[in-house]
Amino acid sequence: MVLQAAPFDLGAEAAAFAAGAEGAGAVVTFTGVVRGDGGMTALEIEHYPGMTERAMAAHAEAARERFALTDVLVIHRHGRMVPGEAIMMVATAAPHRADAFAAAEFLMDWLKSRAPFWKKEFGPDGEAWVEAKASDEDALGRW
Amino acid sequence: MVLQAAPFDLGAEAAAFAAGAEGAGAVVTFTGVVRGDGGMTALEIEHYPGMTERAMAAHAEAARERFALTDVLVIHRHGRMVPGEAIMMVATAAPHRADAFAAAEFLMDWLKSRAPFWKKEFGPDGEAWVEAKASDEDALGRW
Amino acid sequence: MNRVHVLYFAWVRERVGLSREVVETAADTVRGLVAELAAREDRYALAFADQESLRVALDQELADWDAPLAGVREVAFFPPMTGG
Amino acid sequence: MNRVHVLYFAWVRERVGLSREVVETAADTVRGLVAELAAREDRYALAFADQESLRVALDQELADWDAPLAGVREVAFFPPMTGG
Repeated sequence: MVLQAAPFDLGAEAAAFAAGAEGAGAVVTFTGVVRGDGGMTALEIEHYPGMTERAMAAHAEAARERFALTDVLVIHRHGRMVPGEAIMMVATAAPHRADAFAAAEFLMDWLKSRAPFWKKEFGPDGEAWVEAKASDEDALGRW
Repeated sequence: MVLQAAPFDLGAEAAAFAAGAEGAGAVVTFTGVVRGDGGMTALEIEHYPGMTERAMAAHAEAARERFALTDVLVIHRHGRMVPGEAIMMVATAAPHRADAFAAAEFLMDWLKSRAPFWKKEFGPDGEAWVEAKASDEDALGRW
Repeated sequence: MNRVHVLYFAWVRERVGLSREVVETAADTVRGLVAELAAREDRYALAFADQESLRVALDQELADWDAPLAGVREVAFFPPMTGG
Repeated sequence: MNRVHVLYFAWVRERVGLSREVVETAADTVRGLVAELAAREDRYALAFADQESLRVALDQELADWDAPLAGVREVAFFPPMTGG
């Protein structure tokens, strides 16, 4: 579980994760990238120091308990970033692909709806906090 | 769509794919790694030159038609490999994560059950062709 | 009276104009604390006007408006999360 | 008579002892071709003994046992795929 302001190297993280995933068979990664929709020029992510780390660690643990995983990684950035930059990444390793996929989706549905992060977008019309989407909350309901 | 005997660099492929996925928002990768279960020492993958490439390209195209993707990549190896080596990789990029995940799973379910590849395992008891699993065929039924 | 650290995030922080403060409260529940804060000044009233859009955490665990404040040291108010 | 290239993969290849061969056939369908091949020698009979476990492709497209051979240039026999 990593929470940092600095950019991370998706390729290096994916390679290191897979290399460490002894006997995994299946490795899934999800990477969220800042989109420049509607002329958005930057994104700021605010977090709750302490709570965010604990919540992330607790959910990585929940994924381990729920799915047959050999390893799990969650990286999330905070602070300012621009379109094209990676915001976050989850990686899961499992003996079987169904577990690796399901655990990655489970972690993402949670990160999108319940993780203590708030996004603000900066664009041609100024700045605005991103509103929570009902679809993200609905996605969590399937678990 | 890449079919090759040589190993590939998961990290470099993932990084290059994500870098090229303009406006994607969501990038999913799946990597299949050779497991050393039951003392298996090597794996040989046979393919049908011509048909395999065409089938892979057709299914990557089917994934593009079925899901809202900005990009898709399928890499599959053939020939001999040992535990710990990556066998194959799919990567999908989409504006929204649901499409990226679903397309990656769709491609994997197809690769496991219908792609023209045959696996032979080498271990302490000699060599044996891997039998198709009903669960892989069942997985395809959900699409 | 109970002394709690109150934290604000995202637009709650911007409306209140503070990241955190120490509050002496007579309230027994989150709902009571919110009523006290909202009664202070317009910026607080504005921040707490739309309670449907607010979430609360007590000592870094999500809670609801009727949760008791007894023994709580840290109360955080924020909009629904939009991480990832 | 029809001239087709017949390809064998995985354990079908190992049992027949060949990767590919050119076959002159009088068969109209895959089923007829399989009957001709199986009648040739024991190694062919063994390769085609368990037809439930065999798949066929005509000109690199999956087909079934009743598919016609007219115009077909390449017939491939193999077990169910186990790729990935």
